[in-house]
Amino acid sequence: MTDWLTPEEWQAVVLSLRVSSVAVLASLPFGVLVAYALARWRFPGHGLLNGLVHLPLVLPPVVTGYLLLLSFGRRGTIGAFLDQFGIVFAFRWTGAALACGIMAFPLLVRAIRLSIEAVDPKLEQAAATLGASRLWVFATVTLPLILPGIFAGMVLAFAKAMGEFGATITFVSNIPGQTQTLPSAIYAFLQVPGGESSAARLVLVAVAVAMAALFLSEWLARSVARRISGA
Amino acid sequence: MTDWLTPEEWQAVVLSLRVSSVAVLASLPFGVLVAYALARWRFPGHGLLNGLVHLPLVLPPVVTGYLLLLSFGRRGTIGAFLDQFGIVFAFRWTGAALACGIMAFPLLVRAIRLSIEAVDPKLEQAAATLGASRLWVFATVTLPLILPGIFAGMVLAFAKAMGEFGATITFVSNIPGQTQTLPSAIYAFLQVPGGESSAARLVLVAVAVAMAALFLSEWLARSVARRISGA
Amino acid sequence: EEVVVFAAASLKNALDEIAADFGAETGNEVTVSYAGSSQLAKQIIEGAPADLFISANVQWMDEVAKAGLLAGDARGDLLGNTLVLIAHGKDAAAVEIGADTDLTALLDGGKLAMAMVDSVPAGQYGKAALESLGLWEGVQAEVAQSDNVRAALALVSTGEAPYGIVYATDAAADDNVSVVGEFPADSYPSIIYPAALLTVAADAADRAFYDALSGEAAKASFEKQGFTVLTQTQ
Amino acid sequence: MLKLAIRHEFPGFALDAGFEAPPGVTALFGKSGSGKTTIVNAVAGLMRPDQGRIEVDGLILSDSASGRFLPPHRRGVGYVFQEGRLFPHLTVRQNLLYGRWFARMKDGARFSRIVDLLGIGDLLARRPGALSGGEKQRVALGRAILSNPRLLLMDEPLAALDEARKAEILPYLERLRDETGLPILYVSHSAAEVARLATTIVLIEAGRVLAAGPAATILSDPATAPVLGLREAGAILSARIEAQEEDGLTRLATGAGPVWLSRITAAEGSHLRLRILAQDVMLALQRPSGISALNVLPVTVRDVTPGEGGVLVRLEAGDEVILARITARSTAGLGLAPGMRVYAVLKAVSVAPGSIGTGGP
Amino acid sequence: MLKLAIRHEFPGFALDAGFEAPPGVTALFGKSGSGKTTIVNAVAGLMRPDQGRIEVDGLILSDSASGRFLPPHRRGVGYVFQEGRLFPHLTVRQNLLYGRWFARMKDGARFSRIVDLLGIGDLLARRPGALSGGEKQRVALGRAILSNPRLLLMDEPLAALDEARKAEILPYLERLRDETGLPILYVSHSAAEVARLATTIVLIEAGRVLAAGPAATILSDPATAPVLGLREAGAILSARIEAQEEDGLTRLATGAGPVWLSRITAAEGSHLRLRILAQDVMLALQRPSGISALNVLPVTVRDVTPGEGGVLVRLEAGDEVILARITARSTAGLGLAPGMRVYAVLKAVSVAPGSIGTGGP
Ligand SMILES: Nc1ncnc2c1ncn2[C@@H]1O[C@H](COP(=O)(O)OP(=O)(O)OP(=O)(O)O)[C@@H](O)[C@H]1O
Ligand SMILES: Nc1ncnc2c1ncn2[C@@H]1O[C@H](COP(=O)(O)OP(=O)(O)OP(=O)(O)O)[C@@H](O)[C@H]1O
Ligand SMILES: [Mg+2]
Ligand SMILES: [Mg+2]
Repeated sequence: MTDWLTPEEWQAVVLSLRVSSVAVLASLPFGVLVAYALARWRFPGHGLLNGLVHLPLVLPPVVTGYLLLLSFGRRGTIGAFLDQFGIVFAFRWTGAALACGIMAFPLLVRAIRLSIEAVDPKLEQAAATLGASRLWVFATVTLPLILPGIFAGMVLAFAKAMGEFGATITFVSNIPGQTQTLPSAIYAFLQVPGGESSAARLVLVAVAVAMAALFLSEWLARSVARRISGA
Repeated sequence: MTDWLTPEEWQAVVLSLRVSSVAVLASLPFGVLVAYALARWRFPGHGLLNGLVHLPLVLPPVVTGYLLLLSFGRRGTIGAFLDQFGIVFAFRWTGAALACGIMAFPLLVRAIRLSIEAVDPKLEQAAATLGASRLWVFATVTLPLILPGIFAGMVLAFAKAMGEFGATITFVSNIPGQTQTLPSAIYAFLQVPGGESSAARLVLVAVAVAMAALFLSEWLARSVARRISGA
Repeated sequence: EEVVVFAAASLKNALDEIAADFGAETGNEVTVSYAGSSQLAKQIIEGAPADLFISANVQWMDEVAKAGLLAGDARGDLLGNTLVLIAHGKDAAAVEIGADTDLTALLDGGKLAMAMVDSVPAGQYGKAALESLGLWEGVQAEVAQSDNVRAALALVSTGEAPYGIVYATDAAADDNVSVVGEFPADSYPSIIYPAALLTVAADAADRAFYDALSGEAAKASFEKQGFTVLTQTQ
Repeated sequence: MLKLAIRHEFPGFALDAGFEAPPGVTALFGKSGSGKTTIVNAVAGLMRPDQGRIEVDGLILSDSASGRFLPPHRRGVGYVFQEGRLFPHLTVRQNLLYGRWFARMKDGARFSRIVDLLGIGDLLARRPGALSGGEKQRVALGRAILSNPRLLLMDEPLAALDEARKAEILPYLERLRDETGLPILYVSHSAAEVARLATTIVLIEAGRVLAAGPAATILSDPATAPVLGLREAGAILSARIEAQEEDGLTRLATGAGPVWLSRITAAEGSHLRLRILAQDVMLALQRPSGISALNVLPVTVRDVTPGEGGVLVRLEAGDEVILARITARSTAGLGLAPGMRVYAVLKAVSVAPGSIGTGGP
Repeated sequence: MLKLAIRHEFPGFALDAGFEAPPGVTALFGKSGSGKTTIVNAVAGLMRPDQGRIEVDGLILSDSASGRFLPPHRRGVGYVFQEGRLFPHLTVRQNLLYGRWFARMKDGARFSRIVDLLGIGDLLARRPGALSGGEKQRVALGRAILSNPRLLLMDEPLAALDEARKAEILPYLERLRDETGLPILYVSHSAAEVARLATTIVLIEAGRVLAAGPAATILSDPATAPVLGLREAGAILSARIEAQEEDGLTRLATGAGPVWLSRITAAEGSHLRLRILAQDVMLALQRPSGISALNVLPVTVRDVTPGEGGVLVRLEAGDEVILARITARSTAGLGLAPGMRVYAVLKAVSVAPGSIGTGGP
């Protein structure tokens, strides 16, 4: 394997894995919160929040990347603010993770939201009568029941993050070892005549990683579902 | 509005709408079928099908586009075959729809699949005891119950299709009036000095269209959900 | 008659103008599909219905030629471009570009924005220039590579990167950047936009447009965007 | 005629049951967790038993030997589930009519009759989500009946209903049984319901058939009485209404002699099944007088079976058998022994409407 | 002490109910769809009534006037739902212990006692999905009881259970009522269950309270008898076990004189509530002899209430009241009139275990 990929490509693989995992894990709590809010609460900004969440899906990735640059870049309003606390996204792998996280967010939220909507509120009521506060009800009833949806959302988001390219490269560009993810490396190969076979190699790696994640999530979801169905 | 957009841009808007709608509507039956198969059937190729469905998510869009070009292009194996029957995707708006449909397919399938998994098989059994065959059970029980999930999948897919760019431009190029969708037009503007404001205008149009679709789907899903909850 | 042109995306402003003029003059309709040169070349090879191809570099035109898709006689180097060093801000101090320019000190911990140095033409040219000046080794680690030259420009324009290397054509139009130096013409291979008629081009209108590209009106349009118009096409 | 012989293993529970159910109502009676629902599911085709064969009127529904397994939708069973299972997206009316789309024969007139009977006329336009427990159960009942099945499966269909509603529905089920000849497999915990409706009773315990046979036999058998519950032990008499008398009583002719009961709303001449609970029967050595009980039947003691909770005395009354449950002290006090001639005393109000069924055994 | 007065409108159904429930079991009794579950939901806080006030032992649970509404998890109610609502992802054991996490006091010893009582020891490691109907209901019952609530709400908790299991659980509920003083709101369609458990009975009809009061009063009131079902009309006697006699009988001292019943498993000296169903009581002008019935009580006729299905005769027996239901013909035949001295005859086996409750009213 190490022979098959150059050290730089190998670096890109590792970085992509890191970026995608961090993107998914870091956005998960927000994803669950937003999904819960959208599924269960009615509040004035409901439609707006919903629209915002879907935005990265509609916008061409370049535009999302550019908007990220404007807001989270060093000179961007949010970026400058976070800079004070030593949080920097620009040209860091963290920025790649941010871009991937945002691009994957609609997928994460929608999967979780669908699962939440499928949970019978009567079970949550039953938990409440047994003394569980809203938070406890969520932790002990809702959350375990939506695990399959969470896994589904995570794998969608992970796959999306593994493939995300436009927003990432626009936001944090492509610095080998720091922000060069698999898709940028693949893109680079496709830009030169005869680069197809090298690109194909990297594509295979990306696909293999994503499929492994997919099978893991299917397996987890199925084992949870089996438990719930009571067999 | 017609003043605000040039005729060519206006064309791109209309084309994008057409491409996205066709992509969503044409892929819907397949989406439902595949989602049902993945949710309810156990068969040898289950994992493979599942992986295949997720592929467009993992692959950088350019790669998907290139693969489409290789297979559905005029010289591609499938393309050449379909050409005999007068079905041509290459460099037509239908090709853009194909690309968008494929890119959006994982989102469509996952949303529908999650909904199907949430349907209580006991209700389907009840329908069977009343004489409904599998197909009838699906049409009269499963399908109405998963409508919210179908709407969710459709809006995700539509939003994705409205924003899809990499695969489309790689597969069918960016020919005004034929294959130039909104995102491709936005891309072209961003490639030259001074194109930003035009790009921004088009981005707003894309966002507005997608948001309208989003609100429509939310409204539909909610009215279905309200009916089901029995109030 | 319809003329379908596949052109590198960076030509949009100039070509749109030329196409409109041509259409008004001859009544023929010119449709231009703008995308990356690599995408367009691959599409042509896969049978795209393009009559003309204008590439942003020679390599991809060569690929099309190799596939035997050029109408034998009509290929020429249409345009040239130059590489410049840009800096964030309207009135950045000029930089003398030569073998002893201390880029690292200039960057002061910031990044040098370029297009992808191994695959995207503007990046390839930039890397060649830096190499021939002996600056590449020192600055290599500080280079932020974008997928296209416009994205590199955006990094400098937003101030994310203090300096960048882009085409003169791109630098000219952006108010937030200033051109602080030009790379010596001999430090990088000449930047060439070749144009060619393709085999599928059948009708007279296609050739007429091909010819018009090297006409006076076109020349003005190209130069307005900062391109150098090269020796005439045959 | 339903013939069934199946085996199935769940982890921790083994079912091994076989019985034949002649036309009429076959009641499955047994403790919670004894396997009743599992049997019904097997008949409906919702569960494929590991082994065995199920046959209805010669049609093989499932046979592990030949591998035949008719899918549920081709079995034509109407199933009233233990837990409702109404379609949440359809209105009550649509739920009720669901089976009609697929029914072998449509029968429009019945719809409004059944809706009236079940008292769900006001609910037709509503969706099931917010119905009360009993309302749901009534809709489920209607849905199954309206699907025109060839076999009706009812898993505790009346458990959530009040006595008044039950009292309205039971006669309808009896008519269904008698007029249409529809075989019904009926699960219930209520011995009274079972006794009233059942033609055949199958007692299930821990997945096995403990006893099966005609209702009259099982109910009056001192051996099976403890399983059904001692309070439900009793005999079934065939009776014919002879006269509706003026002071609110009905005179019946039975094999044991004339019997007066509180008014039964049925035409003179109609045939009934009376269930006389053993605990409602008092024995006397001489014909008592000056008492409120109206029915005093001369009987002969057939046998005396002591057991827990009292002594069951089987009595011959004409050509019928009556069961009496009395205390050991009274048995001794009266010196009861087989062959002795005594009087059975029965209050006219003792026989509950729930214990009077139409049709012969 | 639960005080409740609420109004709520659903489309097509209006609830307007108020009653006070002293400690003990308060039974809500009424037809399907009369609003029982709605009331219980309001007490649990799962439904916010349009108007009204609910108070338990001085704690205001909900008050529309002040806008106060205690959320469900802070009410400390244990709710046995009409439809189970077990957590599908938790094992039976985890379901049972769920409330314990939040309980005010933990009480480890009770767990195994309740598991044994409910017969769910074998199910502890299973998940609820594939449990039988009755098994689910038993787990739900255990879950609510084990949450150590300050108020227990039970919506038809025993509907899916067989008589044998009921007979085991009812005494436990009685002990719960008597030993812990836990107030219980109990919905049931079974008048027998209600009569046995209830301290207070609230009759609901179409969203309104028809009658409410102490169980003994409501049950022996000829006016409310038709609502409860004529067959369930009867009087409640306080009794004390005097002796467990050798031949399987128990001698009880009551205000009406000594009464012998089939063996009651309780210690000598313990206090019981006996429900004597009106239909089980026979009247005689002279003390009968040579009969199997063991209990013959001298009584005085207080009043005679003719109605549908017979005549209700209220009898004074010592300082207690007994109700008898006989036919109009017998009433005339015996010439019954207030003040007349007659004999009430009661079989020892007539009083079912289900009708004997512990603890005096
Ligand atoms: N899929 C399953 N896996 C394991 N055990 C099962 C399964 N299905 C049913 N059982 C067990 O089989 C036994 C019989 O279940 P069944 O539902 O037939 O009982 P039942 O007689 O209908 O009881 P009830 O009167 O309580 O409804 C129960 O103990 C139940 O827990
Ligand atoms: N959300 C609602 N919307 C409309 N009607 C409702 C709603 N909830 C309950 N109802 C109606 O209110 C009435 C009372 O319902 P409730 O569940 O309290 O009845 P119940 O007395 O518990 O009946 P059962 O014995 O059948 O369970 C029913 O007719 C029911 O259909
Ligand atoms: Mg069952
Ligand atoms: Mg209810």
